[in-house]
Amino acid sequence: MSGPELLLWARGPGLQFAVAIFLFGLLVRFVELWLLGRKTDLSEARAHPMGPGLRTVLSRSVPMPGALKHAPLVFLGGYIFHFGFLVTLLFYVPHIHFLRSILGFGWPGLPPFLIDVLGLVTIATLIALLVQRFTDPVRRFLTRTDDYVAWTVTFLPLLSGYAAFHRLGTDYTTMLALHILSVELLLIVIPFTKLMHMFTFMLARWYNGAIAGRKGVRV
Amino acid sequence: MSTPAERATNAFLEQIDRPIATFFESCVHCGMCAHACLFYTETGDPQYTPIHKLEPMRRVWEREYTLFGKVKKWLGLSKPVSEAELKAWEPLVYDSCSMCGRCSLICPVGNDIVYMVRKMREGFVAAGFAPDGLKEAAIRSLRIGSPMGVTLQALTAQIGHAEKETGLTIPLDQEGADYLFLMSSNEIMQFPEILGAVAKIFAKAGVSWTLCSTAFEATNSGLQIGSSDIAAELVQRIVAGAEKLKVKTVISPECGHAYTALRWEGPNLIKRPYPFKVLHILEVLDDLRAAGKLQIEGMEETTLTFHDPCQLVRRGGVVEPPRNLLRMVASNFVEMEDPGIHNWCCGGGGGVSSNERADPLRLKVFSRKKHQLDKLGVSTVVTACSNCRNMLEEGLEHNHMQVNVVSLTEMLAEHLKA
Amino acid sequence: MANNETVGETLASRGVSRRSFLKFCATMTSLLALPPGMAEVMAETLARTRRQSVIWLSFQECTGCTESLTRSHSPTLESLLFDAISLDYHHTLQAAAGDAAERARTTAMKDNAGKYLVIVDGSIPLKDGGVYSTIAGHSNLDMLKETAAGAAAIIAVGTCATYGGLPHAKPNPTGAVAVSDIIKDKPIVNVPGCPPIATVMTGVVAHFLTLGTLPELDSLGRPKVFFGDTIHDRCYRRPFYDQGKFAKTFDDEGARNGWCLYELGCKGPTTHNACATVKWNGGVSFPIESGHPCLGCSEPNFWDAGSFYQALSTKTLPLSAHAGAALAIGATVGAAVGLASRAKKKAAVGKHARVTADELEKGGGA
Amino acid sequence: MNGLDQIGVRVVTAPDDAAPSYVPALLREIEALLAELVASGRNGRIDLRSLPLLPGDDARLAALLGEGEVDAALEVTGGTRVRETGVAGVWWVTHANADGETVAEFIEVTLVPEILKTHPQDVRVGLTHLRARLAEQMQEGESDGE
Repeated sequence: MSGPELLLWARGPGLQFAVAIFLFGLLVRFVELWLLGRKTDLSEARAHPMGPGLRTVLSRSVPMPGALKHAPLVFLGGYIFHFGFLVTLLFYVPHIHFLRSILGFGWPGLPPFLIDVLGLVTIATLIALLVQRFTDPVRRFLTRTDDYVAWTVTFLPLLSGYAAFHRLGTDYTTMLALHILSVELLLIVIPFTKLMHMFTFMLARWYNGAIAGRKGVRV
Repeated sequence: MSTPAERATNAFLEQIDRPIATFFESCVHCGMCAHACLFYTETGDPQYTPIHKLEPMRRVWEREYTLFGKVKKWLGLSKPVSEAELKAWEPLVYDSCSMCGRCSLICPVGNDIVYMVRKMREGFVAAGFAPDGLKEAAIRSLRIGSPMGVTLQALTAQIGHAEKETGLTIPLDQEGADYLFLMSSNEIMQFPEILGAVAKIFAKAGVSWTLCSTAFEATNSGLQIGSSDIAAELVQRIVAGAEKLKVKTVISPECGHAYTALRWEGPNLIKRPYPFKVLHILEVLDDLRAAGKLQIEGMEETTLTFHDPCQLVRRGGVVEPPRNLLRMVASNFVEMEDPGIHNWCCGGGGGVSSNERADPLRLKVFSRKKHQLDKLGVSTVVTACSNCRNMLEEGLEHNHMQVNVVSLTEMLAEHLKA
Repeated sequence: MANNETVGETLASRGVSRRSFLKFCATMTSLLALPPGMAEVMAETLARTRRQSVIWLSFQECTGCTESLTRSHSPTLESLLFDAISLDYHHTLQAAAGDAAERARTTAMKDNAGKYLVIVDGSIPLKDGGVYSTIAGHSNLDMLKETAAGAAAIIAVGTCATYGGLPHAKPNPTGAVAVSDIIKDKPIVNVPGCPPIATVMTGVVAHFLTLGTLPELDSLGRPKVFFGDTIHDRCYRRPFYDQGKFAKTFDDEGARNGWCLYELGCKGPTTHNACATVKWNGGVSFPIESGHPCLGCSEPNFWDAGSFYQALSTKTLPLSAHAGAALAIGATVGAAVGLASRAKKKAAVGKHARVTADELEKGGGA
Repeated sequence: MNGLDQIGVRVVTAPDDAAPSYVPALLREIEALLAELVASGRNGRIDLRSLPLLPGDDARLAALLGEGEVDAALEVTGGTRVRETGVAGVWWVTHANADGETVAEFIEVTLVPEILKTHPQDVRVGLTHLRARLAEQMQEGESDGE
């Protein structure tokens, strides 16, 4: 398959397939999770759990005191990576067009050189985090195949995007096609790996904040 | 029910709920929880990473409650939880977790890890994989009424001592009293002065209170070993006593897990709300202070700090009362590093103190507390949990440190205006 | 046919000076990115070569490619090329008609067996035995196969001959295919474009005539010298892309300022062609310079690559039907698993064995 | 419509200070070619079209090289202009098509640009023409004398 054909497939049937698998998996996971149910807490609450729950959804983005000191790379690396990934994903003009064509609305983008710098920083951070998975005792101990799969499918869009941006590797058309395909791979893999955290983290934080909040503890 | 592994799996299946599934689904193996855990920070051993302690239950969740786990099971790609695995994990679940809940605070995706540890112990105890010390404590609680085997006779003897010392009458089984005061067997056996202290304070404040002959033990071995069956039976005894005496409020004493058991788990264990309130003794004292009914004279002038019992602050929400009370009675109160809900555990919570096998590890990880106290250089540490008190004393002695451990209630009683 | 005459002789007899010749070759070195010092050598070689026999086959096409080549502002240097070749068959241009025309082709094939050049424009319909396009009773397929057999090389000009082009677009009613889909045993140069740039076509022929070889080709058989860069790489509006300045509509501030047309669907980034450097109409302009996004006409399947006016990064097919189905199936499967889990949980609660003091005393597995 | 100014189009060209000028490097190359010409008599040629020159670069280069003694205008299928620059031996050759559009532009480092010379082939053609003309004249002369 030539570059243009690959690109066409990636933008058409490939995308249809990936989005379908992604949504299917997402719904399966959410519905199966939701139906597990939860018992009502009969103890007398100090505060309504809703407020603290919502608060924790946001406040958990700030590390607990001392955490930065104990594991700087995990925290800083985590911040930089998530920030870089989201900004390059959401504020690069071609991406906005992609999202607009699906969502029906768009927003202003950032100048490409900023995206370029951020992309490179994000790639470097992701590599640092991988190295840490190999070298740090705790990370190495916890790492399973799932983590490498998740790392790889997250890294590929960044790498191929960067290569396409700079016209590196193979020709641009093929690289763009590979970039879109790598995003499709990411979409397909998300529901079946720890990458689900990108959706469930809000629920997890809410539960944590709500469970503590009804006891009057702000976590 | 047949094999231990099947019993454990069945219990996990009973326990896993939507929050647990959400937590497992959200974990990214970042390992941050290790850095919040005393047992990791003080040993550097990665097996003590909190989320790792939950692996058997996570596997049951994936295998039994998710589509993809089911597919893997069907393809023969996953194995059920084995007896060997339970045996291997038992020390991780019981010896190296004091259920302090610090990990639940650090987790960036918001997993309430200690919530899961509590539920996971249900499976281990169902399978019989629990430390002997905890089993024995639970058996004594069920059969004798107290984990340390304290009987009513022992209590009445202490009542006698306290009455003689204070010259006050200590009410027992007084129907219609406002408050029912509970004690931990640890207090009855090792720190009986607390009873006199409470009597003095309540007498001064004009509080109507009583002890109960059928419900004096506040501690809950069922919670520590992780069995809701046992915990419910123990809570039910207190509820029955409180309902018999028609009290308005039950007071949980200076004990961490007793408060969690009674205040937060109790209604869920007996599956109905209480007809009375539950307060921690510090909350009662702080209310008296606010109402001006706690008159103090003479301040404690030595530099002192407060050790926050995990179950009171992080797991219980009693953060400000001890500080309000301390400021009232001590002129040189300094906060420890990471105070309040971020405190570090004494190392003996969650049943670790009743588990002899865990003693060396517990004393090793005391290095965190030692470090905190060394940094402050105080000669007195105040706390509000008799188990913490025991653990602090043991740890300090082990490290040859000259620091006094004092109960906050007792300290207040000492400075009560005559 | 004066095929024994050299190019030099032909030109001289037509009053074309050798200076013109040298100038043509100098221009070609520049165009083909050959070492500039080669111009004199090329001119000498070309002058001594015999005129190249060329057979031009037009199949399913619109004659736009021929128009592009012949309707340039004359006299041009390109027209010199026609003096340097012997165009033995081109049914649009030749004077002969009917059997005479076809005879010209077969004669040229016989006289120059193994040496003649075949230029093809238009795609070849394969459906229903190729009945959708025939010349003198021969299907395009047969004529191509027959003519190609003795050719030295084939130059496919235009997107139809190179990739199937417009006839190949969905649903491709005639089963149109490219030359390279049929001919596998001859060197083929693809010069795509709808139409291709005249200079590019002449450049390829000049390369063959003067150097006796075909230019270096990319993976799609296109001469790298013209198709090595994308329109975007060489676009004078590229700095606006880099600065993030885009025209959003055809009549907004950005459009008037000549900003990047990416958001208006410009296919420049994925289109390999020389428009931005060689330009059109004697170097006057090219689409982007005139304010219109590149359609990507020199790339395969450009007709089917989504809207011309939708940005390159967007989807080309609707997603909602698939998404809806996926959500519905996902919800059903999720509900099935969830309900099974609930039942399993209920069963587990039912099987619950109470933990008692006696039970603990027995010791279990510890 | 009176003129282009009535069309609401305002063209802004890209800023040209984005990259450094190519001129200094080009001058170095010319210097090397000139040294080669002096040393071995070998000719050199640079295709200006193949270089990523910035707007204004050619003017800068022209200013730096200066104007020389020769400025020849040729009519060769469109105009061709051959100028010697202020640096002797460095020539600026511009080829235009019949419409006056520049189609190729070279810097030639040589004693005489090849295109100025007359090709022997053309000389032969010229000779043939001359003789034909002479023959015509003779014929005319003879007929006049009769």
